[in-house]
Amino acid sequence: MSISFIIISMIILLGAAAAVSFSNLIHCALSLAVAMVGLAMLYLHLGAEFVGFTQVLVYVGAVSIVVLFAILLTRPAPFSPGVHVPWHGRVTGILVAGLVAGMLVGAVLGTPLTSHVGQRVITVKQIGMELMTTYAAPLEIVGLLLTAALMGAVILAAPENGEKKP
Amino acid sequence: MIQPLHACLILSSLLFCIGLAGVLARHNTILMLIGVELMLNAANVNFIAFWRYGAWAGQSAGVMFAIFSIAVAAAEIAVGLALVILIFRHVRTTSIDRVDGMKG
Amino acid sequence: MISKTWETLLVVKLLWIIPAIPMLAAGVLALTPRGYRRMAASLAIGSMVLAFLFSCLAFYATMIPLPYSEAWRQSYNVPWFDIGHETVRVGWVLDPLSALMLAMVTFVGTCIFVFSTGYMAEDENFTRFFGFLTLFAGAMLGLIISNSLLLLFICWELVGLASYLLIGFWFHKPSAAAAAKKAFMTTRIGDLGLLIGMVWLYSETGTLLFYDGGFGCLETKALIGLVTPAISGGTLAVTGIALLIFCGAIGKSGQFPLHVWLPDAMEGPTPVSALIHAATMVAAGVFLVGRMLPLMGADMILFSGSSPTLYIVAMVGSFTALFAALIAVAQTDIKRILAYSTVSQLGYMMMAIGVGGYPAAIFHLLTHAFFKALLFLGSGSVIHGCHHEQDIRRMGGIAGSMKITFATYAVGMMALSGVPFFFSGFWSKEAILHAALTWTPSMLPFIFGLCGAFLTAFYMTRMMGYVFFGNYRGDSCHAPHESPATMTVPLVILAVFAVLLGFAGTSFWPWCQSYLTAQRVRFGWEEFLHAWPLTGGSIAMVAAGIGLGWKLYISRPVGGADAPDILETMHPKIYNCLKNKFFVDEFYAATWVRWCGAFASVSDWMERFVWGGMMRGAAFFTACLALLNSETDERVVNGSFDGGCKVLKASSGKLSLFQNGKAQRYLCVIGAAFALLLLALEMGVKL
Amino acid sequence: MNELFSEWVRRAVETLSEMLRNPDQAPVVGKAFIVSVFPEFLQGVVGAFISIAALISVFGGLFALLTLMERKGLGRIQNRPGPNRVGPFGILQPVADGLKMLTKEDIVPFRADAFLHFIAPVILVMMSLLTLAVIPYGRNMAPIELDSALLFFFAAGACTELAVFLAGWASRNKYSLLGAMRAIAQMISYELPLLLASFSAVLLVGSLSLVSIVDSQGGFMLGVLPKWNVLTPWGFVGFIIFMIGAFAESNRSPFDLPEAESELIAGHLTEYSGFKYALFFMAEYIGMLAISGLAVTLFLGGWHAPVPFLGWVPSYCWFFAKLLTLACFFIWVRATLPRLRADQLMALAWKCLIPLSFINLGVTVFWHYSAAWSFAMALPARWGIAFLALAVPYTFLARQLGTKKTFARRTYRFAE
Repeated sequence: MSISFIIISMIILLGAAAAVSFSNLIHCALSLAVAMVGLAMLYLHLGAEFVGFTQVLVYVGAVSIVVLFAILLTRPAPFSPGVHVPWHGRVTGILVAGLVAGMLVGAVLGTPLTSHVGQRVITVKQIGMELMTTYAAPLEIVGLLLTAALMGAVILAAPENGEKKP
Repeated sequence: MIQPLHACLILSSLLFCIGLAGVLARHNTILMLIGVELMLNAANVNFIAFWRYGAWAGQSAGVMFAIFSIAVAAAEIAVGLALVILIFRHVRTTSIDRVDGMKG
Repeated sequence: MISKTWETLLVVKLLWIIPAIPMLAAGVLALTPRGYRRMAASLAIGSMVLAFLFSCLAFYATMIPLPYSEAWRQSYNVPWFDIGHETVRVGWVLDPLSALMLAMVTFVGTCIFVFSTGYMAEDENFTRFFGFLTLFAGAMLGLIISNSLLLLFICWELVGLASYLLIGFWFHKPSAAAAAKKAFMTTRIGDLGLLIGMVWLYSETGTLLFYDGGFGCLETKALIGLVTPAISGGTLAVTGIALLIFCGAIGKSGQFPLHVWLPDAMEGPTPVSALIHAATMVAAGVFLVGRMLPLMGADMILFSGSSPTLYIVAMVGSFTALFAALIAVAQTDIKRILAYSTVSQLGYMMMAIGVGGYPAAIFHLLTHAFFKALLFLGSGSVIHGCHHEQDIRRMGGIAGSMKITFATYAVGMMALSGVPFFFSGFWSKEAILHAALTWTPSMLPFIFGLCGAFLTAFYMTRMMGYVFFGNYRGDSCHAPHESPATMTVPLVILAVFAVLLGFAGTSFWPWCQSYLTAQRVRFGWEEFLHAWPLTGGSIAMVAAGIGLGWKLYISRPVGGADAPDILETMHPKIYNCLKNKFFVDEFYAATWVRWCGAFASVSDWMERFVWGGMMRGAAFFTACLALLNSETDERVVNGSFDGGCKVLKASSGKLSLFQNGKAQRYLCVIGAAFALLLLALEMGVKL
Repeated sequence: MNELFSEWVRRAVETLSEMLRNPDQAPVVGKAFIVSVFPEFLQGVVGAFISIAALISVFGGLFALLTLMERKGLGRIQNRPGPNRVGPFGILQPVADGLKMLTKEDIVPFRADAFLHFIAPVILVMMSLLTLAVIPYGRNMAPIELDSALLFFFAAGACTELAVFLAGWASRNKYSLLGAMRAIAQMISYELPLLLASFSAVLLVGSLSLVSIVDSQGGFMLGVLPKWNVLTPWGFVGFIIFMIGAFAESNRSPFDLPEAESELIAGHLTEYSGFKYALFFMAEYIGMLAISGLAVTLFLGGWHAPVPFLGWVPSYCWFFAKLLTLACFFIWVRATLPRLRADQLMALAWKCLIPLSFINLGVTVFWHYSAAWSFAMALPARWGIAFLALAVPYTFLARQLGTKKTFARRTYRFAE
């Protein structure tokens, strides 16, 4: 475990924690972007260059932008009464999450695993070959899924006929 | 000294639980989706970690899974946010508490 | 010679193109926006013309080896998919039957398509209409060429689907929607028989291919195999299969007792009626029986020369022929008369197949296709000209204002009635009657057929009298007008063929019949002269029919729109019975539908009282026990138990909070459960 | 000590003479020498810093030069002298501009999100500079040689969208937000044709590495014609699509809707002043230069010389010459074309460029497979087929773009 790993982990965890705890939704989305950049750095650190850049391209370039758009589109009307959030729900949620975290970490630490040392690299060419041979079917399915999701999202979010724009 | 694989797994566990906490404790649907994204990414970290440190040399399954997982996550967030917008149009709020039509 | 055989083979291999063209057009049209009307029409017609050209090529290819070669029937099979160790194969076959049908369907189809562009010009769903039409035509073409009962069945169902869509094309009319449903359901009853027959056939022979180089289910080997266990084991598999398949034909071709959907199908646009009744759907039933003829007649071996299957076919056909002709006499809707006439003519064809006149049946199918398409399109033109009026009592005297329609309609009417020598209907009907006369088991078909011929001539004359003669009885503000050229040109073409086609199968030069049975055609007057007494008799019947009709409806013009029919004044009871179609619909309503309803109410009653009563009894019993229990509790266990109950109630109230419709709470529980599970696992591992 | 020093001097002199003998590799040799001075564990960091310093100084200079060129060029095209007061012919104008920017008051609007307001231009400049890191500027002169360099370029480019959003949102100004939204919509839309156009080059080379893409364009056809991608049918079309995408991506005219002064004041830049504004300005120009650099790399042969007999000119000179030519092209277009309407902008991307770039990908595949053709008229046949495959869809796509859409007459209401 190197210093760079610790720094990257800190970025990821702090970003993620910020993403779920800020009260301002825009700040949450931006923190999510920070966490995603951290994750991309982690992937680079682990040698998965392609995944790292894809992570940035997809999450920072697309997902967080979409989230930001959604936040702006669903801003409650000014002067609307804020939703009263019961504190015990929040505490229960955090407690449960903490419990799961404890169990998971315990499980990880309790499992003997040997780490493969030494460099492992995967080139873009390898990935391309794999995608076109072994993983051709999943690739097609993912393509189909993305198309379907695109159309579904457009149909869902498009204002219905005659409806006033929100 | 902790093993690098263990470190990665712990990181992903913590990330997963932060996401889970977000989903459980926050009442905004968009924030819940953000939490779900974090949980998905925790899974991705595991894929990459096992690819990098696992004992199965010469296999690219981890990376491939991560790539597919990213694609699926993108689809998921698009549809999820479209649903959020749709719900917002109906109930004029993004709070999950108002969306309880499945009450028993 | 070798090269010519090779040519034929290539044509066979590429035969699938013919149905594929309209199917492709249908696919494109399904995606075409509403506005592209011109493109839709030209695409549909273009695809049909193309299919017609290819069909002509196929037709030519079947002529080459005739009549002395072995190659008169070519089939080409391809494996489709595997189930277990079985390979399901489909294929297509080119023989005189399919070639003739292909040419007929594509040609008549083209005429109808052209006519539709005029008839449907104002409809807003023009493109959709042509999409359905091409689908219909494509499915029918596929049905014709298929060399596998499975493929045939698929196309059969596609035809059914397309007819459903087309009959219900004006679905906003409740009657059209109901008619579509009725057609679909009624034919489905027959199709069920076909499906069962198909499965049975497969289990008996292990193949659904018709012709497969000696191994198909219609070839000698399979047929002998089918018949042999029947001889030894006494099973009647072959008769059963044949009759089940005939069920499908009954449904599709509107034979008694499943004829009820056909007249109702007149709710669709008129070109659809023409397509259904002339070229495609109803012909499919006759075609199926014709195609399966070897199987139909296979039980002949068992019954020393007379096949019970064919006997039933003949009887059903002849009865339908007479029955429908009788009903047609008393109808007042122009399209319904034609519909019953179609049912009657299909009965003739079935009868012909049954009595062993298979070539005559197919010849009649062809001629009928032309003149019935002509009549339907003519009636469409009349309806169009009379501003969508279908009641013949509100027409009349439009011969002057719609000259082309009148002339072509008269040709069609004479062809249908069987006016001698110059009209195709005469020759085909003559051939059928001749076959019926020579049939030994029974004279009933012949007698029925002769009566049918008389009635046909009569009701057609009646219709002509009502529609074209006398005075115009419709709305006087809107004078009838002639239809545009897109509608009249197909009429003229069809009329020409309705006349000419007869000469392809006269008794002195029976080219069509010889072609179908792959024999050399002989020219000679012997046959004609030999059958002269029969010919004379049938001509007399036709003359009598036309004469009676003329006397009743033309020489003395019909009074007014609401005046009772002359037959009605003469024999009100019989007329009424005919007018109500022998009460078949009512009979079905009173029997089948009522029984189904009764069964439903019985089930309902059982549900309510028997099962419900049991449940209530059990509940009551439980309640009694509970009362007893509570009494015991009250007396025996005191307040301490009540306290316990209260705690339970409160806790259950708490528990019910979990089911609060809030996703997060559910997720919380899931998360906690997951954590506990992990904990348990870890403990388990450590233990 | 003395020995060490003399050794150092000797090597410095050697390096210098090597640099003079082979000016093509002079920067590489120089960098290697400087790095070798430092102890082992620092060498990586030092190398990186040298590259960064070189990039920032070169592109900073280019930025200054470009602002001057733009103002002078626009001036000449509009028939006026342009800046001509500071220094001879106004060449010191950028310095004056910089001083002005630095000394201006830095205004943060009341209720603005101060941190995000501050961080937005920083991220923007950072990401723009990051994209420069993977471009090969000369033979052996890519600052980082990545296996997936192109992906890196676009990933870093994608982050600029976020920065633009930040700038718009943090200003608490509706014009800023609207401008930012417009900018993002535009950038996302045009990222697709940009990516697809560059993928045609990637497809043929079979690598995402920019270095190998440049290497594949070395050499000459028939002895004179350089093997640049732009001189193939797919490359030509791809280059045009790429350039259109590049104009939109850098928010330059005719796609400068997000900063349309007449509608949105200055878009997401409205609430920025002083040094932050200068940063935005710099990011825009560097982004423009970076994407031009990518265009040069992908389509114009990178640092390869256009004609064989000029091969002796150092490779980076060629690169920068091409880069400046493209930059001048940017300026020329800005002075020439009017701004698009928002719906035209979207229609152009989604209805014309994206389908066309897909077709272009198909043509690239055809080009790849038809390379094996060996009959006599193979080359003209390939050209003909590719030309038809591109020209026919183009005419249709372009025709349906020419909208017959009529808009209701706009009525302007003035305050009464």
